[in-house]
Amino acid sequence: MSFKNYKDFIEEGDLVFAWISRGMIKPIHVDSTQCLNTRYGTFNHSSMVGQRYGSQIASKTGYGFIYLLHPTPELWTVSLPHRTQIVYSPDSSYITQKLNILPGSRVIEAGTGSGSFTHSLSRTISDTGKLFTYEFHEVRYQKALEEFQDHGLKNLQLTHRDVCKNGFEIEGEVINANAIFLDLPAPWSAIPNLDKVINKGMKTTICCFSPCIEQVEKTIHELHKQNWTSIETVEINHRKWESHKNMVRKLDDVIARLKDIQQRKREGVEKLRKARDERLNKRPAEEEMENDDGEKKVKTQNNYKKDVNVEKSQSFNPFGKGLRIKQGDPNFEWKNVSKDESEIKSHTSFLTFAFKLPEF
Amino acid sequence: MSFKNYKDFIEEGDLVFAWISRGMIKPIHVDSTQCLNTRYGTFNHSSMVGQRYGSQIASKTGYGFIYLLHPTPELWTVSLPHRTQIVYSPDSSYITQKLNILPGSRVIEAGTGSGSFTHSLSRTISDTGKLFTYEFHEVRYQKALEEFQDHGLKNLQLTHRDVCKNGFEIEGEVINANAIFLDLPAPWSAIPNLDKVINKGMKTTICCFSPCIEQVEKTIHELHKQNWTSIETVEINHRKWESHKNMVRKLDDVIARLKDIQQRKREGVEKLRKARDERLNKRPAEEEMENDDGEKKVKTQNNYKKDVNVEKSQSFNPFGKGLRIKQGDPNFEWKNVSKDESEIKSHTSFLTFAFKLPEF
Amino acid sequence: LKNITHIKENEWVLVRLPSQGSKLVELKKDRVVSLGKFGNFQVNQILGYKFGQTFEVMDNDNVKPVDGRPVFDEISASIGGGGDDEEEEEEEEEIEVEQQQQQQKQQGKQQANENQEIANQLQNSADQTNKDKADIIEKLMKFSEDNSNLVDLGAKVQTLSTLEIEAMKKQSYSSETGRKIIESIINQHGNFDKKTKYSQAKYLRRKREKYSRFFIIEYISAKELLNYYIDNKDIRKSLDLSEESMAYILNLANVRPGGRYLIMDESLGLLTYCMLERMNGQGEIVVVSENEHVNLTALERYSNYPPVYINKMVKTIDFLQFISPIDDILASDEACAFFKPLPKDEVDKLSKTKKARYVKKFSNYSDLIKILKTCKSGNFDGLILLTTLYIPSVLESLIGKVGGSRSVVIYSQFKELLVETFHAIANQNIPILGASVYETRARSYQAVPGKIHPVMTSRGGGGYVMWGTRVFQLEKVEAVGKGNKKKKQKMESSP
Amino acid sequence: LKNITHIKENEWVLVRLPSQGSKLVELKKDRVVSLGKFGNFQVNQILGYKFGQTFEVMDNDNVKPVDGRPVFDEISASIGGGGDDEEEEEEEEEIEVEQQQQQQKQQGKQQANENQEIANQLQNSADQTNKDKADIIEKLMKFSEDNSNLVDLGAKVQTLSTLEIEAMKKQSYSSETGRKIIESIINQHGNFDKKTKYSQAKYLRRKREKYSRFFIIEYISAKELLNYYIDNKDIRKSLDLSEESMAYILNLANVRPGGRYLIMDESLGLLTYCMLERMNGQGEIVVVSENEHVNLTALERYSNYPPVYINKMVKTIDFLQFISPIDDILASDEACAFFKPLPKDEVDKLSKTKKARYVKKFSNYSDLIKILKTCKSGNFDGLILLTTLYIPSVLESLIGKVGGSRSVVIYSQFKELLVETFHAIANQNIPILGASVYETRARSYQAVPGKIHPVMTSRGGGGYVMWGTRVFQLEKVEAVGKGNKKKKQKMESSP
Repeated sequence: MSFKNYKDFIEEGDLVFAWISRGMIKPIHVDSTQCLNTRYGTFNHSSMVGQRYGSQIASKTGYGFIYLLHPTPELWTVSLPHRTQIVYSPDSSYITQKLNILPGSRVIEAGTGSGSFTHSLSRTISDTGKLFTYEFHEVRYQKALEEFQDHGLKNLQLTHRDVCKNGFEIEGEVINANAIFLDLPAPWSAIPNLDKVINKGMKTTICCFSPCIEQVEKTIHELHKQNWTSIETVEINHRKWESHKNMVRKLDDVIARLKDIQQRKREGVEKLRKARDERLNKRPAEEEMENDDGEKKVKTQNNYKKDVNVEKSQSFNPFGKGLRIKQGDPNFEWKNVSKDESEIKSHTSFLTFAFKLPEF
Repeated sequence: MSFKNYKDFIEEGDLVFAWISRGMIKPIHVDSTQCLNTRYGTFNHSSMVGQRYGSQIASKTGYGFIYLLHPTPELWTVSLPHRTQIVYSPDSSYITQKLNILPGSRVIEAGTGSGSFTHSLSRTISDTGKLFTYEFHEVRYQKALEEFQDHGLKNLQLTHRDVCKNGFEIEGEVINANAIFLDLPAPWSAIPNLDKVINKGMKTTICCFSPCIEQVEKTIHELHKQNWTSIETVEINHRKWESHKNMVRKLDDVIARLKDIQQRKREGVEKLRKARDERLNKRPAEEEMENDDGEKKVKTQNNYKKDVNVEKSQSFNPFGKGLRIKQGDPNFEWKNVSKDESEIKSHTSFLTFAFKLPEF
Repeated sequence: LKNITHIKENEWVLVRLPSQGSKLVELKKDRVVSLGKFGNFQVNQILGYKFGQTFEVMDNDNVKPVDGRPVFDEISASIGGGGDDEEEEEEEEEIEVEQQQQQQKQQGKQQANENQEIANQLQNSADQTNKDKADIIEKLMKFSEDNSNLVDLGAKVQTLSTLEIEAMKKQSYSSETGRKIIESIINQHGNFDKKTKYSQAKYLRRKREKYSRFFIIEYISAKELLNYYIDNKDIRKSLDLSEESMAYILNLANVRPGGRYLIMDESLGLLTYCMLERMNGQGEIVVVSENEHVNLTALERYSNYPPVYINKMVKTIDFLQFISPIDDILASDEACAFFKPLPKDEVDKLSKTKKARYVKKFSNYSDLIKILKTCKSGNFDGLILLTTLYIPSVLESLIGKVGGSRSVVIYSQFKELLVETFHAIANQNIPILGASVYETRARSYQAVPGKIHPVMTSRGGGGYVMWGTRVFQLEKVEAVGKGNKKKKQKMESSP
Repeated sequence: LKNITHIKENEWVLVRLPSQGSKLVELKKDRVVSLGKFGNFQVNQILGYKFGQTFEVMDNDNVKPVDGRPVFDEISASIGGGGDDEEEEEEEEEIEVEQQQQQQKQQGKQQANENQEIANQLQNSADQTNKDKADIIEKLMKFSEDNSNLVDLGAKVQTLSTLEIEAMKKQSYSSETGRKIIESIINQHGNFDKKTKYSQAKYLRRKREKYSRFFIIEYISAKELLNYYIDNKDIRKSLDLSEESMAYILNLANVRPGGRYLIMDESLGLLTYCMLERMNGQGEIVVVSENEHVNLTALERYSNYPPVYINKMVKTIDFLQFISPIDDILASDEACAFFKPLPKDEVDKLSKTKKARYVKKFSNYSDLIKILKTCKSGNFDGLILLTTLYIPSVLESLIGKVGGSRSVVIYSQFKELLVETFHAIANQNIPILGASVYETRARSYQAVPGKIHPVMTSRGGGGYVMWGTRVFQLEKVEAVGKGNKKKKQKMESSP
């Protein structure tokens, strides 16, 4: 199926990831009777059939565009609605590496959660490996069951089970796991059940995924009690950066602009003075009055300011103040900069790793 | 004294920070009979007198240079030998801000430790404030006592005391603290002693500084028990970046270089062929032999390589391979980049903040 | 400087709300202040209490001061207290709630509109029967004891109970409304997540925070104002400056009473306010700006410092004035261009109105001359740049006015611009020693014993700080011969 | 692919030492391997055991396999076990030790030399009396029950006891040496930090790690080799690439069996090795390089993959070959320039030597043609760049060979270079969608219950990863008119 090998052209029934915008990817099954509605317009599924994966297509009206992407576990993780229990790629990739999960690995995952890590593990262990994944939450189990079938993940077995109470054994299966991932509220209560299902002929590795430090503490105690060694705890700090351009605003231009403003003001003041002198010559008494009258004075100032405003449009404007400038506008100088997200995922979970030596 | 106000010229007896190199600042007392020995040469103290603070001076031989800096709490922290208990500026500045420590503040600090934070606090609370600092470790207490006198920190009172056992009260003093900083192994055992020395007429703030999460847990419990509110725990993540230049090595040059190598090789091969043809014409039998003789063949190849090596010096070398290029050498193109330290301080302590409301 | 222990009229204060939000309010006597859904209060009733006081909103805009620690906090602490016995409980719930919240946040206005629509429907339709209520309860019941049957309905449940609460609010506006609402929530959700005690407590805390009618009055210190701006205003306007970066800047720049600082402040005056607090009325701040008028809105509007105090401590000047010879400025500046100081006897001869006018002009004129002289003489005790201008060009212009061995502290939203500045310092031989770039970020933890972890999401950004020292380089270094030139280059490149 | 459960001769293995260091060793039969101060072992005695086995060094280079978990770990765990009862103990000690260590590290060679000098003095002077020992003990006693009297003597104490230990080592080299040394340390320091149980344990663990004579044999997986290089080699040679960045790259690039990947690998082949493990013998990797010969030292030397296997999976090609038309290459390439394929009957006529020569040349020739055809046909399943070349220029040249919707993953030591790449993608219309820059760092904790905290210092660097997707942009987009052009620009700028 579509997750397993890349194909080049989209066919009816394929799972396609519609890339609508940054951070918005929508998985769809191509069904020529359907259409996809997005804020960028409507796209007929029929227009997707025969397209290359990776193609940009136009909406029915021709005004909006989306890209048609091939499913991968990583895009799947990004596209997941913010359901519970998503293990994101920075964590899942590191866990895979540290547990030395490779094609042929036999892996235990509990719980399945959103199934995001399941997809990634299924890819990495490949046809020669096997993944045993357990979920005790009925609804999540059903949802995952559907999804895995739908996505053609065949190298795994999903079990509806509370592994803390009922262990990992599966009738008619020798699990023989060499890598274990526990994403459970109380991993310490599942750890004692592992001895019956791990491969005792080789080094077995484990990772427990817990958000709170107190869980880590209990987990370490239990791992040690159960003879796991080389216990290590880490957390993954992850940041995402977007690239931007920042306008270079040099002092020379600042000073030129200030001079320009001065000049304009001086001209404005000259005008005012002339006007005043004219008035003074005509009505000296009124002028005196005006000085005692706060309100009138303000009015004069306002008039003056208005003059300046009128002239603003022709003034020296080196940085495009008040105009809408597009980042990177070639009329200005720019520096490349980067910016992290306005809201960052500052914590996912602590990862506690250990291994068990082969039997002597 | 020197820590308190900036002065412009160095005088006999002044405390001067000799900036020897990045990360190496040596505090010295100017004494014209002395000299300072560094890896950049020897500097007579007498040559420092009368210099402006901030001056670069040359060594006796004129080959090495140092800068003469004015003491500040921040430079003092940087210059401290890696003694125990240094609260570095990223932490101390944040604590000062969160505790709202300002000129006039009355502050408790326990323990004094290396005295690095003490310097910073003394500066911020200024002459109108007062700092009560406690150290239970005899040697550290003596050292700090000397240092504070030496540095002219007069707005503080250092006490040799185990505040957990014996509290904070000082005879003849109304402490009336409105900000408290506890850097103790067991802050929870000192917290109950605070009620007697805080200012009950205003909001009082506290920060407990503990490296381990379990200490944080106990501290939170005790703070809550003692009626402190708005408990918050944070840690300060700090990174330092140095600027570098990275050479721009474009593909065009790569290809031109490969072509150049090809060209030279072809010429080399041509030469070899000519040589072979000559030999073939003269000694066809020997040639056959040579082909069966691995060692001779290798020798030929070596000779050939030698030729190439000889020519290397004249070859097209767009990136200065094999040469010692200084970062920023104007013969090459560079991009500005930054790099963090090779070893980073990944943790100092957790900071737990809370406040106590004024009495009703 | 001033008494900041008690609540006084005509000052701006910060009102901390149960939602963990806050509001800036000016305490005009005899007025009534509205806190939106949390009710109103009469200003006169809170005057004279100490800052940090908690009040409860009663009927008719009356308030009652509350003893002890703030009520919002009590709840959070009660969760903390129970943390230890909850070993067996499920963690998942918590994460679900947090993620739902995140999602809701992202959906933003869209959902708010939907909620409003539903609320309108409910209010408009008179034939709203009890059948709807039954539906709600039934849905809530699905959150039964075993959360392995838990359906992802969180958002819906919240929406529905919100409607009910709105209805309750309409029913009675007694001083006990908040408390009643919360009790009602507890009763109604009695069966909800029996096993997930922690989630329950957390959920209730949120509800309680939302519907309780308590508030706290805080003094608007620079720190509080900074945080208010970060939480409530467009942070791009204060250059994305975080509290931790601000704190770091203030210490690195050695800000203290009596210091004379040259700064650029594009944080709406937040930097200047923080510095003023640390200077306690001694010393001065010269703010250079690209515009004729520096925008120090935050300071001027909310700090409660009287204008005369600010004018004494803070001098503003534009770059043209800063770089021009004094005479040029006096000849061209608006305030002085048409002003000539008169001998005393001539001043005495002026009419009353003309004299007043003269005195004012003279005051402006001498202020300007004072600022200009201050700038020209230089020897500032520190340079702090918080600007969007191209930093190397600014540095070149200002560094000469900084005293020897004083700190140079430069903030930027972007590390790249500070790296650029570093190279400019090296290439253009700007006399700044040891300039490095620092990033400092506070990471918050959920401080609930038994449930301690770093918070799941937090604000990005916060900026970068470059710190160096103004020095005087030896001129003769250049001319010591080949061997030394090498050394000299090494030294040049090391800062 | 291969049996990696048991230790076999002629393979490279990783020897993990009690010092937490490690060593790469080739297991040549009948040889003796030296582990420096930890002793020697005979290769034959460890063959056939499972990977992960702990051995203890006995007399005469003999080893004894040890049952159960590694001895080093037992110690760390024992500390953990006692963690809960230590509520009242002092934390300071620990920090002191850590900071002293740091200091020692920084003082580096200097101190090492000093120590050596002291050691020499001690060894050379025959009249070394017991008075010195008494001095030592007296100094140690200063670390008495109450650490409020603790003098900052840590480094000195360590120095002195090291000398004693050296002496003990000289005395006996029995299999029990390590154990005896440690016991002796315990006895001697019996009075040392009575109250600081934790520090004591930590100190002893260090000593025990240092003097115990155990080791573990591990299979050199790509992961282990990467970490070995990070810990022991000049990380600049592998572009500062951390384990977490590598892991992230492998997943983002969707590396799996059967995939065809186009890469640049300037990590000495560490990337290629990691990829080969994930591909399990299916698929291919084309490595493009700026040089005629790609440096894959780490892979070729230590991976235990036979050359024939590597050659089957990994094709190398230089940029000139990559961009030139096939005929040009065949005409110019060293391997083919003078080679013309012959009809079969002509080949048969060749003499034995000439025929062998012909067959070899033909094999090179057809290999090259195969690689060239592979490259020309393109449609690779992923592009991974780990290069110091200017990335935009490389991208422009390679992107056309990447299949639609495949991942493009670019690593750089410097974020600035990836930001530059982003802008090049936008400006030069390189067909890559949604390129963002990511930083991922693993932060280690001291995993000792009761004493949990992030480690105080850790390695900086580790690099940045850019991830995007190769797409096909609509050509006609440009020509839809003004209103649409605006939209189009928006879309262009959004990736």
